[in-house]
Amino acid sequence: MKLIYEKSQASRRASSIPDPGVENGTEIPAALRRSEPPHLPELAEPELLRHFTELSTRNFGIDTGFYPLGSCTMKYNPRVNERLVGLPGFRDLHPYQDDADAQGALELMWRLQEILAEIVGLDAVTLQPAAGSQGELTGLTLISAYFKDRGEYEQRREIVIPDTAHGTNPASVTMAGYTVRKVNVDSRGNIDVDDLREKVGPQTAGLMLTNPSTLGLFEERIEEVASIFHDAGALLYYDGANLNAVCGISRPGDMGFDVLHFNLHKTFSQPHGGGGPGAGSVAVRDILEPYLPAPVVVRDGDMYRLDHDRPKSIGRVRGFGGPFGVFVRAYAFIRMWGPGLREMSETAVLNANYMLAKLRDHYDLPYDRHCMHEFVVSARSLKREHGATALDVAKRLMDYGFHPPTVYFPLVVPEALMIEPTETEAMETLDAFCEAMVEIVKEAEREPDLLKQAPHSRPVSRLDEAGAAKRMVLRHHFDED
Amino acid sequence: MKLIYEKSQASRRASSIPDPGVENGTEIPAALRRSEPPHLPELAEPELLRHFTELSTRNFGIDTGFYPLGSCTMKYNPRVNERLVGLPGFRDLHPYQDDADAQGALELMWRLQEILAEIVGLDAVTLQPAAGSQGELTGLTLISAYFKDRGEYEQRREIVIPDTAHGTNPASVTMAGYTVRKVNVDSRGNIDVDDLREKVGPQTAGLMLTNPSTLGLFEERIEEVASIFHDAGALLYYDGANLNAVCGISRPGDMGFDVLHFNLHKTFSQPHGGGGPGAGSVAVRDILEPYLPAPVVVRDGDMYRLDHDRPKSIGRVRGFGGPFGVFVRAYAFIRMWGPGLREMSETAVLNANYMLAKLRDHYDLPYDRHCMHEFVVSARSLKREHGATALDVAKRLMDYGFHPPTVYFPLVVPEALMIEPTETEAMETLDAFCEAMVEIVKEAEREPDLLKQAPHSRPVSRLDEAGAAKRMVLRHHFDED
Amino acid sequence: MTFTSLTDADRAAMLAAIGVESIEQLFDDIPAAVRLDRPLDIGPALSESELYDHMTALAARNVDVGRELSFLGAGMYDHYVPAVVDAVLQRGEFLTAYTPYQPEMSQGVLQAIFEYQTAVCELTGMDVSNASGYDGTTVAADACYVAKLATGRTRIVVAETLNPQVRQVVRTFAPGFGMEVVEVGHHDGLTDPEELRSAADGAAIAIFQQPNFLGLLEDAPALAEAASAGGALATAHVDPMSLGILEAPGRYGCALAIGEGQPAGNYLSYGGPHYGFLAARQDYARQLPGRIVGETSDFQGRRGYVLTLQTREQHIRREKATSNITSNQTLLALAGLVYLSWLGPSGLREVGERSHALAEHAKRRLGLPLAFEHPTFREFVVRTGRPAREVIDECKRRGVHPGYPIGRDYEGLDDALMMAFTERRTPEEIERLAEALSAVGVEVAA
Amino acid sequence: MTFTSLTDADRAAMLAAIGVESIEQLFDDIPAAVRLDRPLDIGPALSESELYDHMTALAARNVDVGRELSFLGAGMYDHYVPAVVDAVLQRGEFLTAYTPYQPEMSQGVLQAIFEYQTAVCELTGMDVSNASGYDGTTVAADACYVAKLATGRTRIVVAETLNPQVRQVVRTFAPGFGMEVVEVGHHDGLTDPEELRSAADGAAIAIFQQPNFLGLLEDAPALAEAASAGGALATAHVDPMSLGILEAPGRYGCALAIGEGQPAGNYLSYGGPHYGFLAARQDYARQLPGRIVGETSDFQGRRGYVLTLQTREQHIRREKATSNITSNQTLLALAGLVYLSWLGPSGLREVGERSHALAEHAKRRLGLPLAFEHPTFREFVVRTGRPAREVIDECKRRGVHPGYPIGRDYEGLDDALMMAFTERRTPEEIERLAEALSAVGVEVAA
Ligand SMILES: Cc1ncc(COP(=O)(O)O)c(C=O)c1O
Ligand SMILES: Cc1ncc(COP(=O)(O)O)c(C=O)c1O
Repeated sequence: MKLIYEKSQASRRASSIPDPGVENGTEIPAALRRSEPPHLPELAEPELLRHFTELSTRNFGIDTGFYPLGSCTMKYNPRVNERLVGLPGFRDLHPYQDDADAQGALELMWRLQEILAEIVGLDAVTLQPAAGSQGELTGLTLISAYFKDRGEYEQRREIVIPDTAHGTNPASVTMAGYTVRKVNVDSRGNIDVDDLREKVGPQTAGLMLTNPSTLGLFEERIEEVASIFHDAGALLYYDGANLNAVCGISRPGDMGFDVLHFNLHKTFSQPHGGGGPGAGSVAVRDILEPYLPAPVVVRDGDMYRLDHDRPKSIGRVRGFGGPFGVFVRAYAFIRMWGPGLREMSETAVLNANYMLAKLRDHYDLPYDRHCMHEFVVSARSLKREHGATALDVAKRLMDYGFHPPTVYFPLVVPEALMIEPTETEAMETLDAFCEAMVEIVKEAEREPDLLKQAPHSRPVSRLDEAGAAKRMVLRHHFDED
Repeated sequence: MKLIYEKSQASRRASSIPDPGVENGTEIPAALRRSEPPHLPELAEPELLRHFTELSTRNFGIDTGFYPLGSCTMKYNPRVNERLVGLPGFRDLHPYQDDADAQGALELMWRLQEILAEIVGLDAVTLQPAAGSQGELTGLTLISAYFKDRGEYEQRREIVIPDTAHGTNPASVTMAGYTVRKVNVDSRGNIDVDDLREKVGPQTAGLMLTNPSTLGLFEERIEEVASIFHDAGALLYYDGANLNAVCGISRPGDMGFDVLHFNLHKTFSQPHGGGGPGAGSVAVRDILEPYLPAPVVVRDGDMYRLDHDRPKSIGRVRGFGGPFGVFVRAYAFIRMWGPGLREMSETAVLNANYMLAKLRDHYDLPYDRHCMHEFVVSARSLKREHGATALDVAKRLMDYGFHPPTVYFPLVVPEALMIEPTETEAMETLDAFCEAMVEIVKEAEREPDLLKQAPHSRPVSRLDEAGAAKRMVLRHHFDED
Repeated sequence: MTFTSLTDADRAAMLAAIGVESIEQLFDDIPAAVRLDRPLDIGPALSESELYDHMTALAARNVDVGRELSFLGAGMYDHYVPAVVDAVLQRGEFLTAYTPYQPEMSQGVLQAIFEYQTAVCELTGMDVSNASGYDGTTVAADACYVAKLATGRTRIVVAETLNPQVRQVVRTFAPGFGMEVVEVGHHDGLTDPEELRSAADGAAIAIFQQPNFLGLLEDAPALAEAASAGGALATAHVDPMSLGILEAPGRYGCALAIGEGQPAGNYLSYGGPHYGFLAARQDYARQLPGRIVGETSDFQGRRGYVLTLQTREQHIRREKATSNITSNQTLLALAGLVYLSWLGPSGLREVGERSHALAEHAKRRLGLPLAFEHPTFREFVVRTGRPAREVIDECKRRGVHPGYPIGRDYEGLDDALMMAFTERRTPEEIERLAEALSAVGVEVAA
Repeated sequence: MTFTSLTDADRAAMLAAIGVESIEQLFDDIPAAVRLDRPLDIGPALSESELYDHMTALAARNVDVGRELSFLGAGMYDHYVPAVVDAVLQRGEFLTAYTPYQPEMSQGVLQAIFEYQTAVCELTGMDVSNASGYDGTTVAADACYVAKLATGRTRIVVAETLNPQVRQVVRTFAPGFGMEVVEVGHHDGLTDPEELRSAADGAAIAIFQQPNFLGLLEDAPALAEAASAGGALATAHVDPMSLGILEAPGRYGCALAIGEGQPAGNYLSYGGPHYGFLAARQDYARQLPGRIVGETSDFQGRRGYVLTLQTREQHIRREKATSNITSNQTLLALAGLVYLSWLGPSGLREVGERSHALAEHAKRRLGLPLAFEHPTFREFVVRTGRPAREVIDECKRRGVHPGYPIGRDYEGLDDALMMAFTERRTPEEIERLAEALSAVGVEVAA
């Protein structure tokens, strides 16, 4: 398919701009003026819309079908949320509007803060961070502020992270100026507590943990883990990416975590838009509250306001109060479920266990336990016996009309396929997916090339990723004209 | 693909309905209560949206590609119109709202009436009719009222219609209680004026004419035609389906027509929605104004109101003031063009003539003239020489990614292909379509089965229309349960 | 703001290909005398943002149901339209397609219409439905034409309790159809089956409404029996939102069922566009106007859908056609299908039950004299003791539109208001209604 | 309102297949002490229509730019977002997809990002752009990290005329990066190239803004030269809407160009979500954070697009990663692409010119003393002679928000207002502004 630039033709355009009918001489010094216009697309609106419509048909979303991308919680995106976010009172509100004239927005944010705190059992929330990984960086920066305040910052330079952690955890640790201390996972997929004891000490600032872990397993000795850190004077950070497993069932604050980020876009259903937006709101125990980024939304009687006066604040982590549109959707989503959020998590967990039951005899199962909202199987035997990798399985699933699961993550499981159905999928869909997975095993035996050459039904066949990194063609180049 | 009913499962649902928390005993007599619930679909919202998303991918719209369906004016539908029609002040306005609290809607309708009258050079407009064919019925009913008032109704029982007329014209004539009198078309595609003179007389109530005609040709002797009718005391009805050719260029009122319908959904760009909605607003010369359907929108000083007090009115033809949402879009469309509407028509005509020039040597050309906004070619030679019909050409065009033109209409041209590009298509698109048309001729010579078996690239191959009429399966039947 | 692609270079190339010098020349066939020699006087062209500002200013001068507490109904109801309806309708493949003449290009919309036809048949208990009529008024005229074809008779009988607009449309077109209209008056708000029986004897069709325009439940089975006794086509004009709790017309002997689709999935939109539905017993399938979709198969035997029974239609039969609908209301009917699928059978029942319960609650709460003491569905007429027009004007100043001044359509009801209740209303809002009425001197219960 | 499909029958069948009795059992791994033994206290579940009513009530308590005449800017601008942007974004295939890890499933979004990267490069005159950053503040922190990697140095220099929020975010993260921040003050609203030169000598990066936060045009080429003279990465924070008329940073020697995407195709949305853009000279491609899309080919040699340079990223390199972005702002960047495509080069230029012309018109019309006598783009600071807070409050009572109280961020400007003008404003509105100011005692020209 052609690039939009390849469809352009000089002096076509879609836009028309109002003519204010005022004097239009420019006051801009010649030296600062643009010397050559940018090559932006030039098309009339009909061709513009056709281009993007056609592009969309080459993309697969939740609306297209099952999208069991592990760790990403690809649940249905309620369409009412799009309606709400488009209300002019939200959509067209300037972020510098006076608080008195933004009471609806502030109340919504305040309520969301309260609700989020209740869901995780912590004391205070900042909505500012833009995504999970920024939430991590924010959380770690809060930990730094806390230890700085206590004079322990120079001493506590390590953050403990299990092998199973998502890549953003260690990356955030580095960017926050800490050192990663790895801890092993035991044979049940839990943190190896013996190993842990050796690694925690006065040098430890904290733990970063996803619970349930990226293996989809609940950390069975979480209370013990928590006390090891707390006893050492360190803090616990909870990576909330897997919160969809435990809403209304178990709260990180009650597990002993001191700070966490939500991925509002996962648990509370944001349209992921091909990569984002998200929101990485951070909740903290009271001891960390003074350090939260400013401003936070506070309530004074019947009025809501942005509180900028936070002397111990770490400062801003993003513009304004955060990605407000994401809050509108998350708040709406939560209000539709109400306390039924528990049922949401139960259903997500039921769906995952059902799939696990159907697949356990056909793929390798690294840890034989009930899973939470997702699970990891391995294509190790398949690779050994038939040369078909997790990637081949993933690509072949496309031909069955499914988006592949997450592959090759977590790293502790070779040839990992990480499957997360979410609560919004019907049993028939899970059945059909599992049947395809089983069928693919048979295909691997019978006709491995079917997998190796897959996909066969997409607009393109398998793409050369290594080649792309070598070629480094990262933008369209225009013929000199 | 499965029907939505085939995806249903008892006790699933998408909706949730507020519980008012009031006493909920029913006051409805048992004898009137529903005995068995209807089989409506039962799905959760995710599956609901997926079903319709998937269905949509099996459909082709203007957004998908070129749609040169002659007589239908399939132009681009500006997306701003969808935004405007969704403004709560329009969308959620109850039609029985007091005039004083519906001033915006009434002003819009009044302005649209004025604009439409100006575009066609007539005196008054009713927006009530729901579509072109209802506009025709309305217009003919107005003619009846006029002649009844003059005591000539019993005498004037015939409406003259050329062979080229759209099917709704004769059908409307019958439903309005008149008899169709056919008039021939001459070798240039005009009405045969000699034939006409013989057919017009004291029994004649009027003429129904599309100009440009369905052949895409302007009636060259329109002034003469008009005087023949007016001299006989009869009226002229203009079928406005082809107005896209002449906006700002030539006005039906100036041509001598007394009454006409617009197809607002064609000329002024409504999303056709797989069949509708439309609007068949009717404009009249002053002599017919007293008979217009009530209510009409009138302006009193600064206020607008619905005038119900029209003693000579033929009555209502549809509920309320007409399809208001269509007016919003039509008004918006016209305001964006402004007097540039002339350029709109010029471009439509240029596009059509360009295609005609590219195709004239490859298909039979029944009338060798410049066309207006559309033109008709014939596959007669193709059929004779290679057995490939207009229908085969149409189906084969699908494989090239185009919606076929209108086929087998007008009836006066055998194996007709009626092509209307509209003003919103780019030259490259016209080129690609014409190349496909030419290529198909070659395919017909080389490998006629390619055409006969077409389409090859759609979700279904050629469908058995005759079989459908025989089988008469017009709804899904549920297994008794 | 325009939507064309042609550049000057394109235009020049195209004119050259055509072999003319200027666009003007393409219009040579138009006689000089009928050419317009000045620009259209329709205001200057607007850019999109100017248009948006202009239109929002117009919209702001309308008081929509979000800006006042409204109990208006009278045929158009403020049921909630879920966002998923818009999501489906805004899919360009549906939105910007036309009538599915070419079925291979249009399986999406064809299957959707087939599903819609099924839903209408299920709601009404009928065998066949068309793909939509224009609205709830025009389908009544359509039904009359069906009856004429089916019975060869010419008399149309309508109950006075049938929506006045529907009756007006029937009256407009009846003469052209060669038919005449007879009206059967109401007694205390209801139609008397025996009066209907005699009026309908020898008639082509008899149309009544359930619930009727006054909000009352007619003895519909008795009316259907009375109507058909003398060979007329018994036709019920029904409210789709009632059909989760009220019996389907097909179950009490109607030949045809018609109605206004707006309450089921369409916005109020100041009266349109909406869809009308028209369903019939199998016997009348070949007389129905409008598009009809049928199942068939392709070369490979795969199931598919096409427009069918086209020998009824104008493009085939021309002056002999029994169907004169080309553009219809498919997009709105699709909204209806999505909405009904969203509701499902239990949702439809709940909307009915809850609207009914709120209406009954309001009757009790207001305690005003009812104009008619009969069971109702979600709308009823009360007497206010003051001219309704004044009550409305004064309540509106308090942000409440208390209902429809039914005296507009029926004698002796000048002090009456017809109030409608949907599932969107709440007990608190009914309290506000009571307060507003009381504030303007209407004697509501304390 | 929930969005699950499971019926009781489904649940039973599934539990049986798993081999447990109850859902409870699936949670056996969770220690009793950390289980929640009560329902969440977060308010009752709402149906869609109740939610809609609740949310519209909240929205109604916000005064959006459609409800008052607003001259607020300060980084977020009320340019018109055309409807076609929404139409594209609401396509479910875009809206509900995630990061295109599986390129064969995601050619649509991948190609769109490639097109977006191209547009950003064209606007900024750079060689490479990422697929989006979170917003205009975080891309500045990203740029600092790039600079650290590229130069091995730790000093960050920011102009005081850089948006205060941007500076705050840089300050928040700099310590974690192991970097320190130095600020270069302004003189009469502008940054002095010579001061910048000395501050930037030996620094990793120097960031200035064009037009600067005060709306003024800096001598950007001089600043870029001064910044890079000592080896720092000269980084311009630019407004995309200015780049139709102002020179591209790549043309005056910047190493990096960053900015806030909101003005180009995103709604104001009370501050987010929006997109930040980050573009660089080719040299820094391998240090850029964020997703980057590159061209490649499939088995058959057909062109296609994939996420590339992934060895920068956290999921590969973990603690050694130079990019720590997973979820980004693709949907908003897509909005930017659609908007910029809608504008085209001439539209972009016109928006710039006309916004500028209106601002100049307003300067003349108001005749108020300018806080800084330098050329501006579409925003300028005037002195009102009264505390800005009071002027704002009183103007707002007249339906006009006259601008941003810049004294919040800069000393000595407590009586100043910063006023922004986009192509949506009109001379009539500027007249209203003048009237409102005059009515509250600000001495505007007559
Ligand atoms: C376990 C885990 N942690 C952290 C993240 C980072 O979140 P985000 O993508 O919102 O930055 C993700 C998702 O990508 C994740 O799956
Ligand atoms: C020439 C002509 N006349 C009349 C009509 C009828 O218009 P409508 O489809 O709006 O009823 C059409 C379109 O179908 C047409 O093409």
